[in-house]
Amino acid sequence: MIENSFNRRDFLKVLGWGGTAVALSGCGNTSIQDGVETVVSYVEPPEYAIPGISVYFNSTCAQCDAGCNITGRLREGRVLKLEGNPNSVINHGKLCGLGQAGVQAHYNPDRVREPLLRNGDKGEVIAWDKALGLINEKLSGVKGDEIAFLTGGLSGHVKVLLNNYLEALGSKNHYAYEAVSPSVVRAANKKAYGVEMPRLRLDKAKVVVSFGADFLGAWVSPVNFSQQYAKFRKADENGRGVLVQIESKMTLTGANADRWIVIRPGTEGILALGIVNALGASGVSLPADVAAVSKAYSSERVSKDTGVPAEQIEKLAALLKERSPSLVITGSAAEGYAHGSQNAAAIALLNRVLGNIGKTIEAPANVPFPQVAVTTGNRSSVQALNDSLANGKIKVLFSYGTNPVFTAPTALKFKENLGKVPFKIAFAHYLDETSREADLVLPLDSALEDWGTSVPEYLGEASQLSIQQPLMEKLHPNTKGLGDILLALLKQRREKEYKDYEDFYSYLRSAVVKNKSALGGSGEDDDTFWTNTLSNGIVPFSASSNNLSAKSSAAGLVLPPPADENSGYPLHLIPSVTASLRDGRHANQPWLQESPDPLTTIVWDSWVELHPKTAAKLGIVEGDIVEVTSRSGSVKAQAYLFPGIHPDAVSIPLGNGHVALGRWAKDVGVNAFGILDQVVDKETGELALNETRVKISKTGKRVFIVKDEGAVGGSQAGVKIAVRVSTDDVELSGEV
Amino acid sequence: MSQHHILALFNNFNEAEAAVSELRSSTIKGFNFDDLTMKSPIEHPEVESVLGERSANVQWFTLFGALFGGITAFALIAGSQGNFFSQLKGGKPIIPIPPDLVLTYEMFILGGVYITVLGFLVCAGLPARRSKLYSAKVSEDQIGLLVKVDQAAVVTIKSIFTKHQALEIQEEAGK
Amino acid sequence: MSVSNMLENWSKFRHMHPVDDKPHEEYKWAMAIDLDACSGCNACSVACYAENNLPVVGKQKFDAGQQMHWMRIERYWDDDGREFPDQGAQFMPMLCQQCEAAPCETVCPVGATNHTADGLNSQVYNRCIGSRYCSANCPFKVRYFNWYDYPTTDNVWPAEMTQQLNPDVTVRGKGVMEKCTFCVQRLERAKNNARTEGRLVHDGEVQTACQQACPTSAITFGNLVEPESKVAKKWAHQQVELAAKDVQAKDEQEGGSDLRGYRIFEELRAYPSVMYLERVRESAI
Amino acid sequence: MEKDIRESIEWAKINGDVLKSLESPRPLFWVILVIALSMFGVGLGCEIYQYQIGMGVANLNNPQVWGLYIATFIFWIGMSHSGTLLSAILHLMHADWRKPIYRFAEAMTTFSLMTAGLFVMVHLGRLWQFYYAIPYPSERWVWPNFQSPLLWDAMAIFTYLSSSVIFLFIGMIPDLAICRDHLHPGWRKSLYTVLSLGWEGTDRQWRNFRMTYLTVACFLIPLAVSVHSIVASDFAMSQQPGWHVTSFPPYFVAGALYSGCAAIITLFVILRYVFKFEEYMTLPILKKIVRLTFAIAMVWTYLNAVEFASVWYSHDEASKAVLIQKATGIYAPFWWMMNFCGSVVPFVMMIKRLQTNIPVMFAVSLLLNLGMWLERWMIVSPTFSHGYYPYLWDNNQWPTLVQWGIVFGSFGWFTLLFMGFCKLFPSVSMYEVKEMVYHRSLALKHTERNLAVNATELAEKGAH
Repeated sequence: MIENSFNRRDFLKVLGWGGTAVALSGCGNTSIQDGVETVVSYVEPPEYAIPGISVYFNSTCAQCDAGCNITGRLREGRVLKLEGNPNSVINHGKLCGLGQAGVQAHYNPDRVREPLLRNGDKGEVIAWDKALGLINEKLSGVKGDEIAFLTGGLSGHVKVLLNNYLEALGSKNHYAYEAVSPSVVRAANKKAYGVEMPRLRLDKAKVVVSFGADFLGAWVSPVNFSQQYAKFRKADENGRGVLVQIESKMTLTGANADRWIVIRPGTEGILALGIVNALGASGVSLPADVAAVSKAYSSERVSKDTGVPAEQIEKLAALLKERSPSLVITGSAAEGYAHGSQNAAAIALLNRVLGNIGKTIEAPANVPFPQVAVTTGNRSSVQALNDSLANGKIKVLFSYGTNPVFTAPTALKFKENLGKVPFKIAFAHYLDETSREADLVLPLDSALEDWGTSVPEYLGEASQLSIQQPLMEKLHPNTKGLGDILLALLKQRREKEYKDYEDFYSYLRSAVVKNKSALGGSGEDDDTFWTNTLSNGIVPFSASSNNLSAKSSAAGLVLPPPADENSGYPLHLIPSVTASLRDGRHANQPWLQESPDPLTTIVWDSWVELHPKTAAKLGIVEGDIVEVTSRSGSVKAQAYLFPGIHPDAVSIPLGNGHVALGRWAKDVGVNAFGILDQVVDKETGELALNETRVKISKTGKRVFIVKDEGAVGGSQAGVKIAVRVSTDDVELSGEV
Repeated sequence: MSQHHILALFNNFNEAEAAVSELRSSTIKGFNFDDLTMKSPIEHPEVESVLGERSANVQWFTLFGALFGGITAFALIAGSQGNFFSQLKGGKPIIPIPPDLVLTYEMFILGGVYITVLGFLVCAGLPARRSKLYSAKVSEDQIGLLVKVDQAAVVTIKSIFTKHQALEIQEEAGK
Repeated sequence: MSVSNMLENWSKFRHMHPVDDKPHEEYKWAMAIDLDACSGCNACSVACYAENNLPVVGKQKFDAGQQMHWMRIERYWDDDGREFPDQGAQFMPMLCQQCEAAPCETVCPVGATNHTADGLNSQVYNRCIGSRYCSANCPFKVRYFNWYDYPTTDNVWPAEMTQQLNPDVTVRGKGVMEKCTFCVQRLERAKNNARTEGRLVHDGEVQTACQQACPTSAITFGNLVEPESKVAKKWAHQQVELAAKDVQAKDEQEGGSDLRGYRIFEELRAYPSVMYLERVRESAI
Repeated sequence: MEKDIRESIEWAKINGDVLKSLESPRPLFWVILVIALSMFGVGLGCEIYQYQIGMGVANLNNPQVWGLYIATFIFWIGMSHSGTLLSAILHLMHADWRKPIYRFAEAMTTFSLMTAGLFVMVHLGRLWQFYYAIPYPSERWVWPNFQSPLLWDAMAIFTYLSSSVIFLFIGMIPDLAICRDHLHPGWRKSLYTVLSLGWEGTDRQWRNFRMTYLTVACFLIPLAVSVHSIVASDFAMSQQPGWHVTSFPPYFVAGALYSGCAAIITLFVILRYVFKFEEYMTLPILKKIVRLTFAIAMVWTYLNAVEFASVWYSHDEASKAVLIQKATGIYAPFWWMMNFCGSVVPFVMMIKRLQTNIPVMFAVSLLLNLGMWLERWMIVSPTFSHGYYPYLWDNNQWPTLVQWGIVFGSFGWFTLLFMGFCKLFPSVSMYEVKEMVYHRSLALKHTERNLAVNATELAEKGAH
């Protein structure tokens, strides 16, 4: 390696440790054999593989951005079940339903198995070398800024290779797109606390006030938060924590709140300032700038605007004053408006006033290696990309891990614009709506067959590099890991820098091993360190946590008055992100389709949530097929009368309504993304998910809703089944 | 001395009865009253008064059958339960009395019925080979009297029958 | 010979489980589910599908009420006609309660469902003839019948999906009854390991799939016979007695108890092995 | 009042008439046979389909794990009780009017039991493993669960079926002999020759015959009662609301006799016409059955009321809820229909003129049985749809055509067996009709003589 002509910095960049002090160790030469060992092969069974006895391998869950560490249970070389990795600081051995379903992503019969080249409407199987050659060929003579890469949130060494490849192509167009990411909140947090996602200490808080953050369901890192929640609920020295959820449509978290406060859509910020004001009135000292803003928000006015009773506000303020520390969380419900940033800012003020910053809002551990750190996806990126597509700037488009044709609002005409790109390459697990449009589809290994590293998007107790390793042999011989593909593509460009790495595995190994001293492996020899790394599945970074700045300021905070009643489109559409389906990429995993939605118990379909009052007004009963029409389109779905929603709002879950993807997803339900209006948050330019206004009309059809709950719905009919007790009537102390 | 079978058919029960009672009262050499069999299309309980008590022992079979059925039932059921530990039922002992009694009861009846019927076949001598002399008339509306007598008595018997308006007399020489 | 055996051990055979003395020797598996911790996220249910080879029946059969979720999360609203559910919903993870005096056991004509020595309500698939009497007599309706032959039904376990099936658990065919087993395959494995090491399974050594997945650790599972086990402590602290002769003593005292532990349908005296802890709601807000 | 039967009937004629029924019934017989056959075909088809695909095609589900199969099973069991009633109970009570009609009643017992047996099979999820329910010794010491009411059922039905078959056969031996003696040679004759076991009507045979018949009759009565009590305990022994009722066994027995008698009326009418039995199945006899039926109807009505009352005044909320559900829920139409057919319709039988009006009684008997079938359904299904556990309350489960098809087919199967029997064996007991005629004529002579004597005495008095 010494004779490598390119200098050390480049070398670090190649391996992904660029930008920081790294102590490189001498490079032990690598062999694929090491790699194969961790895959149970039965030609020569390794001694640990005893038929009938399970073996466990650690890896990383790829089902959502939380990146929980998982342990796969193997028998006879087949991965059977995913459990949480007990040593993980993220999920401490726990795993959510979505994560459990990872095996179904792996064994899914609808995966792409061969490289496919478009020929008319059909995809023709071609060989890998041909495919890669074709890419090279298509790229020749294309200017760098005519090449774009569309991905989801990305981190770890795949991201490193990707960026290096882009650089090799001389392109800066990396668009990271996540349809339901909390991007506005991140921006607001950055402003308020100096970090995009501070570490939230629910376990420390006595009161948690969440403005529509579904942290138990689908928000940021649910499993981690759920565990904190359990601690928070325990009647320990802090006493049993109190959860107040403020939102217009009940989320799973809302369903678990001690007090669920329904609020007029979009007025979260106003309520926040109202509470600030009430706090001030109750004797909490307010900083001048805050007081200046909040004084205008008397409980009466706020109650008028938000529809939250004044005494409720007083009560909440009293509780917050009395029980400290508390924690106020801004969630998707609050951010999803044209004034989402202001909402978030106003809510952030509460934490400042209550002095939670530093107590329950802590600095997250930081990632010493920016190259591998997370590139979070957002919604504005796809708009940006869409613009350049629209005016034909892009000649070659790579897409991976995201499905804009499905998730982008139809208003964007993304699909049409995509058509303008001469050559589109999709790295795909399934033929989803986007990869169907591609000219070249490259089949990827499943997350349980592939090598990789990643950095969790939400860093709790510590920052770490999560190792993703194959849990079993490939199911399909002709799929490849994204890393391998990128490596191959890079070799087309930068032969000499990458020639030492026969494949992504060897690349990864040397990358990790070479940096072992910085990764806490100094002293160990390469093989030991690497083996330990693989068996742990986690490489903790030496955690130097970056510090918070409590600089959230009320200066220039203006909140618009509540949205006026729009006669043409009287109702707010609140697309709900469910814990299992999220943005719909996992819709083809039958366990997720068949596990009932926690709040409605509906399966295998989409539905329109209506408050019984609203339904009565419109003469709608459960099971009516209703047409929900926005300015941008309309969908037809079954109506479900749902008490946990504001009467001025309707809600449709996201994730279903695929026209492709696979046998279990195709033609199930409707796609609510489609009818979203292209309204963006003024500050960040993020699509405002809750800004769409709709009207509802009956189609006259009616169906039996397929759901788990029985004829009497959510009633216990006077039978003592699930019992609830008030804190007054129960002795929690001393519980084991 | 060779035996003769004689079957006389009578129009109605009264004539037959009269014939029987005469046969009984008069002592005829070479004729044993027990060799007289009456064949009738329906059952005549009154016949006993003239034929005298003749045995019918079905009821003993019945008694035995019922008891046998019941006892075996309980022994088998409770016994098998005792030998089948895995069949522990929460909230119940391994040998629960009431259910076993129900089955015992059923088997009691089952045994009773079966053995009774067996008894019937034994006592009534069924299935039987068809006897020498038989007339389909018997299963219609006539009463038949079948006697087994010595050569010597044949004439007397016949005369008695004819005296009582026997419609038809069949005779068959046996050995 | 069976009869002599019967007469010799008569008293043993008349022993009434569980109300007579010492119903369990080494193990009594039991559960405690904290409804205040349960967030209704469904992770347990999916974990159960993964662990126990439960078939995904699809929309049409789900509509027909033929779904097979051994662990189902029920969602209840307040019945008092309030406009908004301002104290949230109530979630109830419902699984086979492994009753000590199970109504299902006595009625099975072929003895396919029995009571095991460690207090499980076992279901012998091979023995089941599908009379469905057990389900008919189950107060909780937590028994699930194979109305179709799922292994051969389209899109239940197509192609590679079969490789995910857990080899420790039978794949049930047409016409047999099935239900939650407390992950008996895991229990057996743990017991065997312990036996080879000449000890008892110690607390926490074995987890049920649902318990293992539960992100809020709402499910506690363990051996009730061992007084130091977490589950035994919980039961003890909540003063819930497994085979309470008539009703739980703590419910007798006037004013009721201020403890959270309860069992569903206590009055039917099936003695469930699953204790629930009431969901708590803050009165100050 | 006219006579149950003409004493002056020639015995030979009795033989003749009945034997004719074996050879030349009215053409309607064949029509019925064909219809029955096709009905059975339908049922068979449905069963084969269900066997292949699984019970799911019957649209049973959780909680509705039992459906029409069990309901119809009880119905057929109930139907069987009439035979015993007529042949055993009335026999012990020396009600000789039963003689012309008890034979087909017994046949009905046998065949409806066979039909009921079918439903046990049809209901099983793994029909091919049904033999697990039979207590046969195996090297693994595996036995069925003797605690299960279903097993008691199996046992009771087996006992009942075999006993009634035997009873039917024994009672038929003299008649078989008649057939043997009076039919033209052919397969039938040889069949009867075998079956009649060489019966010749000797005094010895008759003596034991009487004893046996009497004893078996005595056994059959408690047996019949126990059988339906056990069927009742399938429900009463369970824990489910609406089933756990103490008064179920008598209630079921009454219901059983009720539907049985109704069925007898139906078949009485049919046989009377099809086999030209006007001479023997006379209107006065019909009148007697009708009155008997009415009495039983009232008993059933009473027990029905008792059940409702005991549920209503108990504090078992769950059972109460089920009862209310029955009267108001989706099953309400059927439930009210059942009460109407079971308790109101029978009052038609109080009207003297109509008691012997064949079309009316035919219709009534059909209605009664409809009511009784509904009763069974209303016992089974509502409890499932409204059990203890509210989350599992289910109101849109409905039997599919497969279920209905099999129920429908069972009637075909029964008719097939029954009509077949009547064509093959004397469905009127010849020897007993003879006895009836004989004893009645004796009685008649006796009374006439007395009258004569009195007359002369009076005359003498007058002379003085």
